[in-house]
Amino acid sequence: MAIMWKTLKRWYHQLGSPRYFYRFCEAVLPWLVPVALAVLAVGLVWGLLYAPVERYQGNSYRIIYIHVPASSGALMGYIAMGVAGLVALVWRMKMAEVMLKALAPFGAALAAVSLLTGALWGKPTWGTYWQWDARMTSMLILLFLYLGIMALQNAIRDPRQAARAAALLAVVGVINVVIVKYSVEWLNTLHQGATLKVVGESSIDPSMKWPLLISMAGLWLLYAANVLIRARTEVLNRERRSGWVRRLVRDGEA
Amino acid sequence: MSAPTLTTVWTASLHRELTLIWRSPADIVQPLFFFVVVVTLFPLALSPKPALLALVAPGAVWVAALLAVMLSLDGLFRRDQESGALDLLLTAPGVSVVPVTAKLLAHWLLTGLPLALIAPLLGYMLQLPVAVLDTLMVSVLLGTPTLTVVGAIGAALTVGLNRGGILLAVLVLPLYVPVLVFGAGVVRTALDGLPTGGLLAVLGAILALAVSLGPVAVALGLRISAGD
Amino acid sequence: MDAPRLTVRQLGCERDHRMLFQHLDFSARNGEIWQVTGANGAGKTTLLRILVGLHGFYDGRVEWAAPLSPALLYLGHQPGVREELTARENLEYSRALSGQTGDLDAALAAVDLYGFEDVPAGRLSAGQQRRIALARLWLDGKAVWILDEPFTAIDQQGVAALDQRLREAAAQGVLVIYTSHHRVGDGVHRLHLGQNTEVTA
Amino acid sequence: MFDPYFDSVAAFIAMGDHGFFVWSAYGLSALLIAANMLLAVRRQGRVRAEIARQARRDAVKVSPKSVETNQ
Repeated sequence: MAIMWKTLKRWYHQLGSPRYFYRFCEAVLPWLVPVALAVLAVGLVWGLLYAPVERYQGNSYRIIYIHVPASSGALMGYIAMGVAGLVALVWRMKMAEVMLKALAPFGAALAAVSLLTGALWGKPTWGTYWQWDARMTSMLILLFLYLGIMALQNAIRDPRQAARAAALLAVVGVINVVIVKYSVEWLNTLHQGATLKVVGESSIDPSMKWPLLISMAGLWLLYAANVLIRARTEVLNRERRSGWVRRLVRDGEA
Repeated sequence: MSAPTLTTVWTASLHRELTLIWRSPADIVQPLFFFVVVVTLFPLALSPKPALLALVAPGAVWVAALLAVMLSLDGLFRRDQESGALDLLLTAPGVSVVPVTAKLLAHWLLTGLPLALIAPLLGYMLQLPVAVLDTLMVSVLLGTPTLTVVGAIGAALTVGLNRGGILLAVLVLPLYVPVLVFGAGVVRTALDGLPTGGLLAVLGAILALAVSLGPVAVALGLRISAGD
Repeated sequence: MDAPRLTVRQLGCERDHRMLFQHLDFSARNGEIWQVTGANGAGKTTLLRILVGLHGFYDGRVEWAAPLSPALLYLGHQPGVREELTARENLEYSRALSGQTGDLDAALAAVDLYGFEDVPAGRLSAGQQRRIALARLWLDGKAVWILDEPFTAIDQQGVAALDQRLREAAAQGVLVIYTSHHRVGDGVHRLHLGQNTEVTA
Repeated sequence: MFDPYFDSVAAFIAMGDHGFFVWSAYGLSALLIAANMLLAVRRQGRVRAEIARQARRDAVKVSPKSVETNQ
């Protein structure tokens, strides 16, 4: 236990240092991107080609293998932003600010993917591309929240001030996401009959579950890679005056 | 070395904020006017048929109230920031939450509260049955403080930026979703003749959450905007 | 010699990828007057904002020997005066907020605003508006004065009165740090921000 | 389980009747995700080039490093 705690603490401090973080990215990224793509490919090929068909929805259910990973990724990304925001506000940790900024664009893209695939799945299933059901509505609000954070970051010139402003908004946003979810669920129980329930993820057949889990892991790994690429860029941008970045540039590595 | 007592700061701040708003009556009248005009647009755009109007009335009144509050917040901290009074507030001894809360309360008293008071009149004009007008007023009364506090977080974060207005809307409107859903939902529930107590309690709970945590977030947002 | 009230070590500040100043070292004691000079854009205002805790993005250390906020009288680049309020109301609010004590009317009279107490600040001139903010210097209870361009827009008579007030306060043990090209007396410490940052005792 | 579900490539493409929905869902997703990855990489290149340019500029002009402190 004690050793584990110590290791964790060392990691925290080392990754908190921009220079160490940069080296960490350099070491991890060359294999993280291919691994993420390979895992994603295995999951998708399995799901699209090998998994059996769903009894009621036919083959259109195969959209699940990108829709569910994207939805969960978008949600987890936002929650991660809230956590990073809290760390940035309370401990003024620079790397938390960097992570917060790096998490936003891909999360927003995943929210958009979730909405698009949800709509394309909805047409054959519900007979309409768009319906104000609880999940789709929540995802739309989540996309708005992502866009709000990115807009705020772009509007403030000083990168650290921008990051701290976004941090506060992200923390408020996470609290809001929880309430939004309950409010739109309530909205649906009241005034529309229960909408056609899409495959419940928990009661899914193992032959469909495994490819789903694998493609989810793949997409999340890809998210991680994207965040590391963006964070690495942001570290360079912020630390451009420091000696190690200058040496890096001079030696032609960067 | 002197630190003021909380009561001194609270009283002086509240007095100052009320005086400030009172001296620029446009800040009180314009949100109200906006509220009335937007609600008037609905019968003109949809149709003056009473049955249809009564159906959309809860949503129309609520959306209009929400926009009125949001627009009124854009200038909440601007003049204090430009005049340097905000720096005074942030460097003062003691917690800046106290004067910030006074500011929010004063703003709500002179903009949110009047909106709630004329909401029944507008509901009546949109053909809402008289029996649900009290529910409409209570829902707006419980909802507008939350809108003020949450919107003020956005106003605090955008105070130094010259393109405040539209950015504020982009930041704040998604955060307004729960209040809108439950606020308009209460009125529709009342229209259906169902009990509204539980939903009003939910609105109250959201209000309690916003009022207890919101001012801290607003004060923090102001510090961040100042450059800390 | 008593311990310094303010110690600044290796202070540096960067804005838009440009160093405003760096490697700034000095320490200031009670009863001293510090004049901060430098060209426009040299970072004078930013330095004062760092000292009072409004600007948090800097390198190095800023240490106050005693808690700053109860002792601080800060006058920012903008006077902090709302035009809708009268001179008296403005001063009353800042007195309550900062926890100062003292007679409002006497303070207003000291900055030559006697007879203007109940006029909305918006109807006063820029110099008079600045005087409303300066009136806080004639209230009591603050041991650290940090003033951003206090002499701006003040007429000759006012400059003399302010000059005397700063020296009086320093004699009573107040630490005064201000930005201006106006020099108060001979015993003033000088901090010059620019290509060559210079500290002269 | 490890036999392909579809009998032929044509059946795979057709996805029952739902080929349009399935393949446009995957196509759009791939587009969005790939574009985002690319933007991230390109931004990195831009920042690096900018820093390198700045370094060249700084190398040309003499950097004002001298700081005099006479206390």
